[in-house]
Amino acid sequence: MAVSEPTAPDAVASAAASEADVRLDGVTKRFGEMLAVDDLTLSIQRGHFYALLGPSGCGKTTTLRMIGGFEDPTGGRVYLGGEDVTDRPSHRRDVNTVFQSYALFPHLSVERNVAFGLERRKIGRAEVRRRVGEMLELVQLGPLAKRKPAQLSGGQQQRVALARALVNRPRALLLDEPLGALDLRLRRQLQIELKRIQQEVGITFVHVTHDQEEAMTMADTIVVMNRGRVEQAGTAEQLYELPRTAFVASFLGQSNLIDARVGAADGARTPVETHDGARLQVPSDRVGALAGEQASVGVRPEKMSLLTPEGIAPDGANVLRGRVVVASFLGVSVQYLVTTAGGEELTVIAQNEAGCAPDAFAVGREVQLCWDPRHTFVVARGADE
Amino acid sequence: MSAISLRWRRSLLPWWFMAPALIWLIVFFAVPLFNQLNVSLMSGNADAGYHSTWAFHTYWDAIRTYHVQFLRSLEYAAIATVIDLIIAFPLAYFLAFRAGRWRNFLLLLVIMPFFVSYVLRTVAWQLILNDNGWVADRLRDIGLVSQHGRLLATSTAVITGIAYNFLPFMVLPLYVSLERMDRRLLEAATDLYASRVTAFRKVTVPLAIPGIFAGSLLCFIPACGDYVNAALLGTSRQYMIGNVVQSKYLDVLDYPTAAALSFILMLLILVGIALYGRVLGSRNLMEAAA
Amino acid sequence: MNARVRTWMLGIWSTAAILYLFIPIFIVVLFSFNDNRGRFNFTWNGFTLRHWAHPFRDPDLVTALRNSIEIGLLSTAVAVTLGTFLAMALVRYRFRGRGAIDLFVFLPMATPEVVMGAALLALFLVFNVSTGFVTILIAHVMFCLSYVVVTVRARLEGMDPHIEEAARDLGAGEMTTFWKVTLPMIAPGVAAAGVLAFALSVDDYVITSFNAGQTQTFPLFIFGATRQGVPAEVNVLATMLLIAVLLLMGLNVLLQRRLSRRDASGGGAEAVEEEPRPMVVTPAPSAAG
Amino acid sequence: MSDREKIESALEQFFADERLSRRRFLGRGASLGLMAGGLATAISACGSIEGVTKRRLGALQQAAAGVNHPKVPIGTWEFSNWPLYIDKKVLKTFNQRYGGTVKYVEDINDNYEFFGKVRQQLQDGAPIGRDIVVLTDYMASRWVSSGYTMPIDRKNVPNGKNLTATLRSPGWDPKRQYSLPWQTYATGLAYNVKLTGRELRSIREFFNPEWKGRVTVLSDWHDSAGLAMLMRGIDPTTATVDRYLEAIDYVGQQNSKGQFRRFTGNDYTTDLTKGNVAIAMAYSGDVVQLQSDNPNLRFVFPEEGAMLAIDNMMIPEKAAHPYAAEVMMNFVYEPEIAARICDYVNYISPVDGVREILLRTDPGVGRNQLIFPDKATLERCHGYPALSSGDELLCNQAMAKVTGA
Repeated sequence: MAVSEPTAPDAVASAAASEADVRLDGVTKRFGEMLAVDDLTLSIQRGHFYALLGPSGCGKTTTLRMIGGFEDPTGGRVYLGGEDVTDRPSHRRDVNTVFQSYALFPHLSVERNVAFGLERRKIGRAEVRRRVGEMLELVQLGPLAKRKPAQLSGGQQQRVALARALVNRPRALLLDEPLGALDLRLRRQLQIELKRIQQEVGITFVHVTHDQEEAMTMADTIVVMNRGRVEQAGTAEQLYELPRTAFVASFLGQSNLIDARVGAADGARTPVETHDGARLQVPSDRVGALAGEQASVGVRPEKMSLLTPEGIAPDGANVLRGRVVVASFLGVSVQYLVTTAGGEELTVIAQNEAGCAPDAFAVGREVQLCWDPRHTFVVARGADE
Repeated sequence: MSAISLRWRRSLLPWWFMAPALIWLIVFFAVPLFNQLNVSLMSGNADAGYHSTWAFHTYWDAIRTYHVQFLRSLEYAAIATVIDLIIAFPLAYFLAFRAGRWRNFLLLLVIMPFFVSYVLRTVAWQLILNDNGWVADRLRDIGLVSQHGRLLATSTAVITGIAYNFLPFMVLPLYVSLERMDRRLLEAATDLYASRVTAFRKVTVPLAIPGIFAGSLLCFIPACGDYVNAALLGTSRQYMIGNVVQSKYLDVLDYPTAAALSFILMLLILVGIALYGRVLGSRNLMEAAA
Repeated sequence: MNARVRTWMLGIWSTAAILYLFIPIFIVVLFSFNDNRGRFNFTWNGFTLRHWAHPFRDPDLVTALRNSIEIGLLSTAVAVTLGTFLAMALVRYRFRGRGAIDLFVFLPMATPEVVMGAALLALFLVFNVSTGFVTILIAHVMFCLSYVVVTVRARLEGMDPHIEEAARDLGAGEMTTFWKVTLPMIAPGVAAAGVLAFALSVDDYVITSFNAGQTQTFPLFIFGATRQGVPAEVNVLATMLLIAVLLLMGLNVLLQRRLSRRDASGGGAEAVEEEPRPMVVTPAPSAAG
Repeated sequence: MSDREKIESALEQFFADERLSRRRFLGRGASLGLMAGGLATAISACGSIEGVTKRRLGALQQAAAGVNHPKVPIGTWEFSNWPLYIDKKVLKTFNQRYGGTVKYVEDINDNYEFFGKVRQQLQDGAPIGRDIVVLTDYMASRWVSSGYTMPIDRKNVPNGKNLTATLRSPGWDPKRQYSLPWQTYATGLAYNVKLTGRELRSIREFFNPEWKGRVTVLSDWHDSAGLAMLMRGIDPTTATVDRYLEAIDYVGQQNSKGQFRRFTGNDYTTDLTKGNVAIAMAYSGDVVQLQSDNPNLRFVFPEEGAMLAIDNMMIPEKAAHPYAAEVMMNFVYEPEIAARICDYVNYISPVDGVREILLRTDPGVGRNQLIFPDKATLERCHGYPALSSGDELLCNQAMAKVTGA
């Protein structure tokens, strides 16, 4: 894993240091009383696409702004390419930002917006023109070079902002929700385009977003942040299949969480007893420090299947009993809301195999829920939300 | 270079920006004004000189003697401000959204009166409002002025003059705040306006509140201290606190009272601004003002 | 239809408002053509161009006008420079004492002029500064500053702070950012502040009268002349001043238009022209950090 | 009046030891300047008040007796006057005839404001940079009695003999050793005969209920209270402050009855010309001009008498070019020159012989009764009083109360 964990920062961080393009070391930011970023350690590998994902106010934008040099950390250090840049102002850091509002210079043409950074670096005029031209081609804005930003559509503005940043060949490109202002269709399109460009230029991208789908579409590594801390970092797959916290479990996709007590490991499986007495199994390697603790067990809705009360669950499967409250036909799938004996409402998504919601699972029916223990995860209880 | 020193340097940055203007204001405004504060606490008379005696009673006396003029100043300034707001809002709206390429030119026209000295302007008003003039006659015709009534040398004339003098101060900030408003939002608001007046009230006006606030202040504050209009378009029954200060300073040489009156006026204005700001719901006064 | 009527009403109202502003100006201009018989010039006695034949006949009147214009231009330049930087600091930075400075900058507007003028004179006398051109200049900068700050501020606050960050992000230092980005963007606000400051300076009587020494300005001259009856030449000069300002403004507009056209056609010049704001609806900041 | 008692006792104490007091006064003056916002506080102690003035007047006269300003080249020197108060060609003539350059500055807009501007220098005994200033009686007397002016070497002003007889001996400068009149103008009764329907003659008309609300009076009490006193047969030139205060009080009573439309400065002219008022307390020189706009206007020197305001030329203390100033004074007292000035200004010239010249060169002006009132009329004109600065202030205060400021 390329991203260090809050639990064991030093080991991972130092291991990754040689590779890290951007590194934050114990960075904290306070705004008055408010703690925006709390002792954050993070290292970002060269050439990767990172997404900082989290809800509003989780500190992701602040983190980005500290990398960009727009905020001074209250504590901790920021490294770019191994160099400590904590005290270096933004214009002397070789990272560039694409702002949420694009922040294009309204008084300058597209061309001169893009040339702005190069001109600051005293690069020859011809060279500037060449690189600007290339970059405008890359973002497919060549014909609009003479226009003013106000004469462009939102998507075009976004591309200008991107070109303006990329043309400087920064060590890393920081993107602050650059797609937030666009409509859904355009957003999808630009997500793919961004990914394409990133692969083409091979620069490290750090992308801030609150949209999990966007993060999952584009990022190699997603860093989920909450309340100024990193909850978990990893690939989309890792985060989805093995959320480590209740927050990640519920922020990334849907998940069903049930309060339970974790028992003692018994080989590959560890028994878990839910608060209403049902017994479930989880893979022991996922229990970690939670052994013997009160915790929550979770399972993704599409991993569960429904059985009639009489049905026989596969051997070794986890089974819960409940009653169907809602059954919604969604086309590709049927989504059920099932109340368990313990009172939790669990969501189950079943493939639409029958062509309709089966009568056996109609509203009011008693059902069994079963799933493979491999898909069960354990997270600390009651965390957030 | 250590982190601390750099951070220190960066925190000094705004002060570097402000230093020249602040020093100017401190040396040429605050220091002299502080002297005036001292003066306001002196007692004595113009002949024997004034001596610092911490004579706070001057303030009390000034309020007791001149509360009428204080109230009148606030009243006239407030009425003029409201009139200006009513005149200026549509004008600023027009300038911001409908004036097109004429905008800058029209904005200049708004400031134009300042380029004609106030003496000439006020004499012009005396001519326009005079008892036998066209304006007064028409107003008599439609019954707004009684048959033997007059315009000049009345509160109406003074308020008209004040409203006139400070109208540009209302138009400019209103224009600025409207101009930076999102056009589409505003067009939506005007669309709704066609069907429902409340939409205008609930969308456009709230969005223009910073401008309304700034405009009102720029208009109200100097209007409170104005004396020219009352002196030239009014009678002694219209004199405002500015006239009193002027007279205390220049004719009566009663500097402590003049200074005290000024500070009371400033205090009243500041309190007024605070209340007004609260009414308009802006937490930071000056933030909203700009 | 309804919308059309509304636009009409708006236009009519605005025209009326501007006319209201121009009524006295109209009178002043009109009376520059008055064939007045006595020394007083407020009864219309027929049209004449004779006052326009020798508008500069009285050298003292001309000196006064020239002083006013010089002081106006200089104090505007200084006040706009200082005030713009002050406004920048107030808008761009959070620092201790910001609120207090905000209030402090507002105070000169709330102070009766006579107190300000006399207080300033006392200062000059104490330090043995002889009053004259320079002291008028100092006083004018002082009272124009507040107005400049308020006006420029309004413009700055309407500006996306990220734009300056973007400039810095692209390698521009504080100064470059200011010259290349901030200033062009707030130019309309700065220009408005300049015009306002100039107008205030050219029109000031009270504060000037205290700090003028032997220097005479246009308002001082006119005020003193009321004793003898303000001569029609004053109206002529005032009218000329108006025309000059209008011409300058027109020239400026033309220049800007040409610049922006050149820029649009790829000349690469930086047009300091007011731009319509980007038509982007940014959602409520979702990641405030 | 306890205020006055206080002032007087303060002054008594002050002058108990003049030598010591002088020092104390200077020290106090300086610190006052520092504190008191730089205006005219420091008429201070020297002010007043009959007894003191007389004592100082003697000293002043004595000091003036020995004055001797030797002839020197004129050089560049400075003359401060009110705007539009001279035909500028006269200055050219002066420069041509005497050499040197007169820097003629029109920087006096208001007596009080002008004094406020230069008070500190005067009080500190520093030069104010001007060689002649022109101020109205009440301010002029304050300057003279405060020692802010330099005696005029009358040997250099032989034309001074042309000063008209009635102006030769004001109370505050009985021998015209410190001042010479520049122009004079009378305050009297102006009315619009079309509105009054009849000719008026008396000061009483200002207070006649028939014209209620259609009268303006001057906010300067020297004029308004002065006329009120004349109406009652009191000579305003020699009247005591108490009489003035009574008269101001009377004006106030009339005002509260609504008799006056408003108190005015110079701006009564619009109201009068436009017919907003029937009667105005007005300056003679103005009405000459206003009549050409509105032929119905009349100005009379009321039968009870009129006030005569005098603008005086004076040489400020420490002036650098007193000789040049005296040459100028002599120059403008030449009837030919005075006639040119009078022809331009249309005020009442203080110089004898002007009328004769103007009858020849500009008969319209020469025959004008308002510019050249006959001898009987002039005798009805009364100068401003020579009150102490303290008394002046008391009256200012009382008048401010009446006018509502």
